[in-house]
Amino acid sequence: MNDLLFSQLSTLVAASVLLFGILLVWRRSLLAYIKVFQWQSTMLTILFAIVAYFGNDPKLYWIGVLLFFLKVIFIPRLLQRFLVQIDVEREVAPYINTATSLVLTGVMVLLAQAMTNPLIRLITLPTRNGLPFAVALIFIGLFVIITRKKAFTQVLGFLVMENGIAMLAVLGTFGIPLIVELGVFLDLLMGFLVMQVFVYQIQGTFESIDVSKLNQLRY
Amino acid sequence: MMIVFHFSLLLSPPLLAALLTYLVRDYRRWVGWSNTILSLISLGAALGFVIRVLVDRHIPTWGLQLDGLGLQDIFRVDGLSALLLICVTTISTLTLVLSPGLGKKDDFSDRPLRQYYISMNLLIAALLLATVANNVGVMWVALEATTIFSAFLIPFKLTKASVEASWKYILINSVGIALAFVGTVLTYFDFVAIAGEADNALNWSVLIATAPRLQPEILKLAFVFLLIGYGTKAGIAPMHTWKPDAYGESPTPLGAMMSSALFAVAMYAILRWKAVVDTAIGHHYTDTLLLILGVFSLGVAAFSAVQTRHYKRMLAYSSVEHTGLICLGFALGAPGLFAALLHLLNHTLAKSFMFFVVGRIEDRYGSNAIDRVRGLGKTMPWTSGLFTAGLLALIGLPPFGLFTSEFALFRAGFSLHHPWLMVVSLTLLAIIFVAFINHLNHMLYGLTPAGVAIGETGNWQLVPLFLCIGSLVILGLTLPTPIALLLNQIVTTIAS
Amino acid sequence: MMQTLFLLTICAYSLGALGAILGGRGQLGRSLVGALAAIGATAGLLLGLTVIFTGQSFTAFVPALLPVGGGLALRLDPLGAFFLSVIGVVAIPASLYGIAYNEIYESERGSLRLLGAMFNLFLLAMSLVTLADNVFTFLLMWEGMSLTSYFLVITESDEAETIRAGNWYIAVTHVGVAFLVAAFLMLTGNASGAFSDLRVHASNLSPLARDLVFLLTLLGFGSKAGIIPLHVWLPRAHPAAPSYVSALMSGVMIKLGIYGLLRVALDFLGGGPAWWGVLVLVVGSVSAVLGVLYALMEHDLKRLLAYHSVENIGIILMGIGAGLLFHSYGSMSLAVLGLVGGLYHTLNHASFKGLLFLGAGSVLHATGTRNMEEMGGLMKRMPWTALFFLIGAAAISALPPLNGFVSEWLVFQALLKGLNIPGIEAAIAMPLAVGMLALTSGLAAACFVKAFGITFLAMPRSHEAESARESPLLMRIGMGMLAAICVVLGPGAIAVIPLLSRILVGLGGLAEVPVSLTEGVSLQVPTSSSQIALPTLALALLLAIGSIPVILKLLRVNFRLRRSESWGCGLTELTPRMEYTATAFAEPLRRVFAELYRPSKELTIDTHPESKYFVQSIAYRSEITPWFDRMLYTPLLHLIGYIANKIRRLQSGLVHLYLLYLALALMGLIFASRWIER
Amino acid sequence: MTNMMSYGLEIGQMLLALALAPGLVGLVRWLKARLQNRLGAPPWQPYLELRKWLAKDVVMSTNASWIFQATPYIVFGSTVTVTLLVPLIATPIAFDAVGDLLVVVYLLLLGTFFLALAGLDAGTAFGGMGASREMTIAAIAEPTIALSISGLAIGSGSTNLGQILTTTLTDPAAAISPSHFLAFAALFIVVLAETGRLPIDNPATHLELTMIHEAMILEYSGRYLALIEWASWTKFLLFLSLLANLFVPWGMATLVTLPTLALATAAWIGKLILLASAIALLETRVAKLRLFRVPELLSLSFVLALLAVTSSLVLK
Amino acid sequence: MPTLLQKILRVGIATEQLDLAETDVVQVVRQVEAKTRRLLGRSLAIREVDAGSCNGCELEITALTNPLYDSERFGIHFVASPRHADLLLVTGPVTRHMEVALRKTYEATPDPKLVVAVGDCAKTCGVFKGSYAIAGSVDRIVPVDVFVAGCPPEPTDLLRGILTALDRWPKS
Repeated sequence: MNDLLFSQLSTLVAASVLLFGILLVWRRSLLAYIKVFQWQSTMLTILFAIVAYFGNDPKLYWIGVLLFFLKVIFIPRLLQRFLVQIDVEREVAPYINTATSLVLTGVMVLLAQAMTNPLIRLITLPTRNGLPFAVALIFIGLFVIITRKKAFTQVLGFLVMENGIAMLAVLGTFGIPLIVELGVFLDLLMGFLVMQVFVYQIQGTFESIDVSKLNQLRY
Repeated sequence: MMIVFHFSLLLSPPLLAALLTYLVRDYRRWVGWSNTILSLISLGAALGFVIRVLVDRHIPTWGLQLDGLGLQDIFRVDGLSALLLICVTTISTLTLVLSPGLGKKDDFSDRPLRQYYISMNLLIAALLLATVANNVGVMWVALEATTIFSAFLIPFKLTKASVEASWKYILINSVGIALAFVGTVLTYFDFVAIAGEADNALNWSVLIATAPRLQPEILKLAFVFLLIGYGTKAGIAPMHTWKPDAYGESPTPLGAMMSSALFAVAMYAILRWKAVVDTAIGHHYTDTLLLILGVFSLGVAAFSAVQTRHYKRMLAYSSVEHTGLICLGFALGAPGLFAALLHLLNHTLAKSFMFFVVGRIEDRYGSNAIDRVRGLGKTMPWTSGLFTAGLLALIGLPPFGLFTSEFALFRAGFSLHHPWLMVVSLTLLAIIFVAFINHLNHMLYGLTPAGVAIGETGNWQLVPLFLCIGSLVILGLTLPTPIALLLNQIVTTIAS
Repeated sequence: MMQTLFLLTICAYSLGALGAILGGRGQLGRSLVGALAAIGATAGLLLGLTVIFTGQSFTAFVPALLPVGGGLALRLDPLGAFFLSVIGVVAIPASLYGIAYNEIYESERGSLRLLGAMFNLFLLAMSLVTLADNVFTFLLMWEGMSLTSYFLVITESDEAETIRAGNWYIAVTHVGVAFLVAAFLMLTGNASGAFSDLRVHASNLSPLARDLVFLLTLLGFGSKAGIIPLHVWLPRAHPAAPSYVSALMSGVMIKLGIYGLLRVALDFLGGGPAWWGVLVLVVGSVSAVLGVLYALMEHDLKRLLAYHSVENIGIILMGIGAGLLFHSYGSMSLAVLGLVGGLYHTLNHASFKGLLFLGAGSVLHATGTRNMEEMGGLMKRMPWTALFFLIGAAAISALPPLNGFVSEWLVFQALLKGLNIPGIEAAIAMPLAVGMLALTSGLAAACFVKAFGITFLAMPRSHEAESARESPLLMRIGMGMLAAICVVLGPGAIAVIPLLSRILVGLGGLAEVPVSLTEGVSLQVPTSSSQIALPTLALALLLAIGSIPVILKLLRVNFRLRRSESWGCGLTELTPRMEYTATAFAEPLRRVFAELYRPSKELTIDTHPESKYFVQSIAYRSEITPWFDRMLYTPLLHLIGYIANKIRRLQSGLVHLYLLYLALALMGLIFASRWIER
Repeated sequence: MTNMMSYGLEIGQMLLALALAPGLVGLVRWLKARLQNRLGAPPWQPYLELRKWLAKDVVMSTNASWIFQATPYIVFGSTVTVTLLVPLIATPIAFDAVGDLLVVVYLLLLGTFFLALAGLDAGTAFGGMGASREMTIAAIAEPTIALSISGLAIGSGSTNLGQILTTTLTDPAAAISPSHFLAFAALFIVVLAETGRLPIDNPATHLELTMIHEAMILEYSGRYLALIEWASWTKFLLFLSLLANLFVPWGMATLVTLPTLALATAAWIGKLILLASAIALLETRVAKLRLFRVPELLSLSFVLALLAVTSSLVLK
Repeated sequence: MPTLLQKILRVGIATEQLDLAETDVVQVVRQVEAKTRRLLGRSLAIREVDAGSCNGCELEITALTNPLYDSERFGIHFVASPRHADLLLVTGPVTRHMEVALRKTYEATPDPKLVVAVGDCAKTCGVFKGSYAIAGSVDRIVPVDVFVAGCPPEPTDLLRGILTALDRWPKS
């Protein structure tokens, strides 16, 4: 009974995390991206709490709190400040238009299902049904990085991918060892900051954050 | 207790050096010397580990028995780690010796220089950490950190090109390394599914012990993620695309670090994981994947080398080539592994050497376009000699070490009945060879462009470079017993 | 004794190299470097001769060096000793010659050091190739030889042409090495790589693998030997190198390709099916004929000689091919005949081609040009060089009683005996080979009439030729030594050939009791009554020629002689421009073989702007592009360029694409992993 | 056969060949004159020419070197050596062991080589032209010679002249094989080329542009000219003898007795006269070929020789 | 081939037989023959030099070699190079252009040698006398042994001239 509830809840929340990922593909405004990411991170925090509660793993609460501060409060704030500074609002036309992107997103979800299907049959964890969503989210993050032209959006895509990985970890293993988890967060933070620095530098040197213009180095 | 001291002797000097650089503001020469000396301490500690591994015949391990943190046996130095430690510390010492700051006054201002030293030392620390970490998760964390620190260093001169290169570098590598984390998580997930949750589950020693019971399906998937992830870091084609940009635009010492030490550690990570997967499901699967990527890398490198127009990018393609070769070696059983590790060692030495030489050329000519460098032989006779020697070493000519290791590698390939694969590889190597000789000749001869001074400067820098090429020759003609013992030990533990 | 000689060889060369790096300039430095090389070469020659005469192998093993490849293993058996001796034969004169020749490099800084060092190292590497006794040692020395010779080729690096030549050379060489690595490693398999193990392992290989090894070997060593179409580097590299280096490269280095082929095909693989022999024969025939045909069209003296190396390698291979063919049919004594013919031609070609290159170098030294059309009249200005060159030219044209004739005779005899081999392939291949060999020697004679006649005879065609002076003594000594060898090896064949048949003993199961090709003063073909007695013939010829003036004197014939201008049909003045040029000399043959040469023609006539009937100038250009350049190398380079262009688009500069590759690789491998069994 | 006798025979046949050579050429000239409805010079005219040349001075070009002076001796000496090697009236001879058919061919090539050099030595265009043409034709005639030799060698298993003759003598049936005829035809064409007869070269021409052999020796005079011409006449005799003896050896002495030798000499001279007549007739009939048609003729001879060899291989 | 042979047989020997009629010509010819035999071993090589003639003389000289006269039967023949010649047959007034050529031809001929100047022009320059293009008669250029008069001289005259020249052949 408990396991069933656990399973249902975790799958539901995982699905909502994925949903926000898909929303990211749909939206065009940069500000909306930040909002979407914020909501997604919130859902992820909830997922952590659910797993911590049902899985009897108090360590995950702490991680959840850390996650909340980092991804729901700190990073979005930094991103918003950046948007104010550089005064850009919209993503330029991506390499693949929104409609096709959404279709491809669907395909990726199916792909993730197909890929994780054999794995799910191997294990008995109650959270296993959420695994495809995690993998799909990773793919979507990758997809966003590949198809969006603004450095800013790529950073967001990367963050979404990170969310996917975190979701994979929490669903598949109820959290990896703490020391690793802490290291991952540190790296994430550092990585994000470095990327942010570079986005500023790109803005500074190229007077635009359109990465498709960074194509001088070839061959 | 001794072990802790030893580990801290290894890991703390770069951190200390970074701290010192941060604190000491004006006296740059002092910074240079202190960094060099501290890096020598690391080097000494690394040698100490080699002695421990070889002479004492045990595997130094250290960790904290604290619940929930996963710190059990977190540091572990077996033969493979010892080998990598030697690579990393040697190259880092060389890098710090040849970094700007030592020697003549140059035109770098203090602020970027300080930033440079801090990042460089942190990069070295991360590399050392990745090497000694028993926990594959920590290893991942350290490797991710290397991306971050090195990304700081690429736009040292803040040109458009360097910003572009660093963006590509950090984005591609972050994505790649994230995928490697997916692989790590998948394995852990496998482990947890089989053996239940454990704090030390991500310790390599534990993983490899548990490996026979792990589920092949998941491991197969995990290894793909790991291979792509760490392969991005190592620059296996087609994930190599950041290499030419990053190598081409980064300051010379960083190029040396990235192309040798960083690359070596990335390959080390792949090898660690390969060992785990092989123990679980046999080596055929990983071998096949590595062979595919290896030959693909060789092909991409070969044809890219033909058309390249910048000599630093040329070195990047050379790295892709050697990545491919080492991948092949990893996939060719015990003799292949031996050859690949020897090749890794040789390549580390040769490639970093090459970057320093190229740095001298770039300083003089002010461009890294092959077309702009003419008459090198007359302009800088010694440097051009070293450049020629280094390039010949890189394309696998005797009497340099790479000839030996490539030979051993191909021998392994032929003895394992992969003749066609080997023939294809040999053909691709021949193309690379011809392309490089062409570029080399283009640079060596002709008339020095106007405005380029003639004659050598900074001659003291030649001394370490000659030492470098000298060791390559020694490695070509003989194999010092410690290295032979170390390699044999690694081969017996990893490819048993 | 052998130990001492060996150490002396190594030490002399090493000291020579070291000395060249440290000093090596000035009269004394050059002499020292050259003398050390000569000492090394002499010691090597003596070592080789000792092994040949005693039949005892010399071995040395240093496990500490090259441990990865199984240690530095050296063993000099008679076959290797023969080639070591060949090295000595050319290297001694070349070193002495080089001392004087190198003076022209004094003015350029630095290159003389490199030249001296690389020269000594080149000789060392070549010597060690013949000594190598395991795969790794062999390949190491082989590569060392190629690399050092590459540096020697680009000695005159201030010329773009030289660099291009160097590129061609090292490229082809390296591709050859790739073939060799493949061949040797297939042979090695799981064995240790020691040559003794290879012999054992080779017998366990499947027939297909053996064939493959053989083909790879032929390609690999053939590229060094200069078989067509892998010869492209020869006519480019030889002219570019200093002349005495060309002498060594052409006289000796390419022969090591023959050594390798014999070593692998005969020694390791122990011979093979008949088609191996036929293939070698065909390759040899084609190389011989095409080599000489392209030589005929050359007016660059050294390039002409280089093409002749292709030709002579062809002749050597014809002998060896016939030998392999007989070997496959089990007629061992005839196999010895063919192989000895090839080997003897190897020695002979080393001596006369060495001589000719030294002669060409002497001419180059005196006139500063390699273009024959700017020479002429050197006979009177450089009498010694002319005499030596003439001897070389006569020897390479296979004129009796010089050495070239003897070996060609042997090869002919082998081919003629090959006519008795049953089977339609032999019935077609053998007569053609006979015809091609004959055509080759005829054309070679024509070519050397051109080379000698245009270069040395008649009037000087340029100011440089007019003011040419005889070369320094050391250069003449170098040439004189080789000329003497060319003369001696003719009648002296009866002494050398038994040794040659002895060095083949034990290779590929050739008879334990060596087949004797000589009987008294005559060379005797086994299982046939064909024979020649060169000493008698030489004596008869000498007597016949020498007695004529005596007899004429006895007959009190008119011996008055008056010198007058050449008869030019009453021309006011016979100028050098009226002389027959090299181009004109070769024109009939160019027309005869026009189908092969396919010369491009370009005729431009400038007329006066006022009237088209006033011709102001007529320019005629005709060029010959060898077909292998056109058919093989140009397309190959284009293909590589095409692929490279495609591949380079990968690096488009767009980070999105880069990430897409990453994603695709991930997807690809995930799907591939499904299909990979464990 | 004792040594003394055999060496005597050698010297004898050498002298005989040298003595008869001018006469043979005179005979051809005489026959040709008769066929042109002329009276012509008597067959012994060449002897008279020789005597005159030997009495005259030599004029030598100032451009020429010692090659020019040495060449007549080398050409003559090598031809003399060849006369020792070719069995003319008896077989086997002592020099069978010294040289075979290949030696004969290459010794003659030695002469040609130096003659061509001498042609270039004076620096005139004619000499160069002659040298160029001579070497061209010599080179492309070479394969046919070699193949004809092979054809002969297949039967006897040897290139040794004595051996070939003995084989044919003991097995006459072999001589009537198609390959024998083909080889004969091939060699006949080559002989025309090598000895400078029509249709390849015109020995009587005065027109420099059509010359081959003559163009090379335009510079020679006096005794040098005598030696060169004598050598080339001897070469002509030798080639005819080879044709005669190799394909129709009957009549040759196999024992050295006076009657057999006398008979053999008679037979030999008879065969030579027959061949000379054939050549005279041919030279009357045909016109000289354009120089660049010559290779075509020679390739025809090559094909004939090739067919000879392959057919003998296939039929064997 | 058969037709050719038939024709040869039908024509027979076209050369004038010397013993048919003891004419003046025949006597001369016999003398020539005897003299050449004595002096030159019956072999006389002639090099013809056209030093600017109107080619009338050449026509007659050519006639010497035709089947009718067939000078070859006496051992007289024409050669391609002065190096091979014993006698130079010079025709025409020596033009300026041929002056050097003639002198060189003479130089090129080995000793002993003879020069026979053929035709009136060779002696007097004939109608070309005084022309700006003329260098002078043959004897102004090279030593002449015999002049043969006539415009053009008949073959018999030529033979006679040669005969006279042979009288001057140096005794060895």
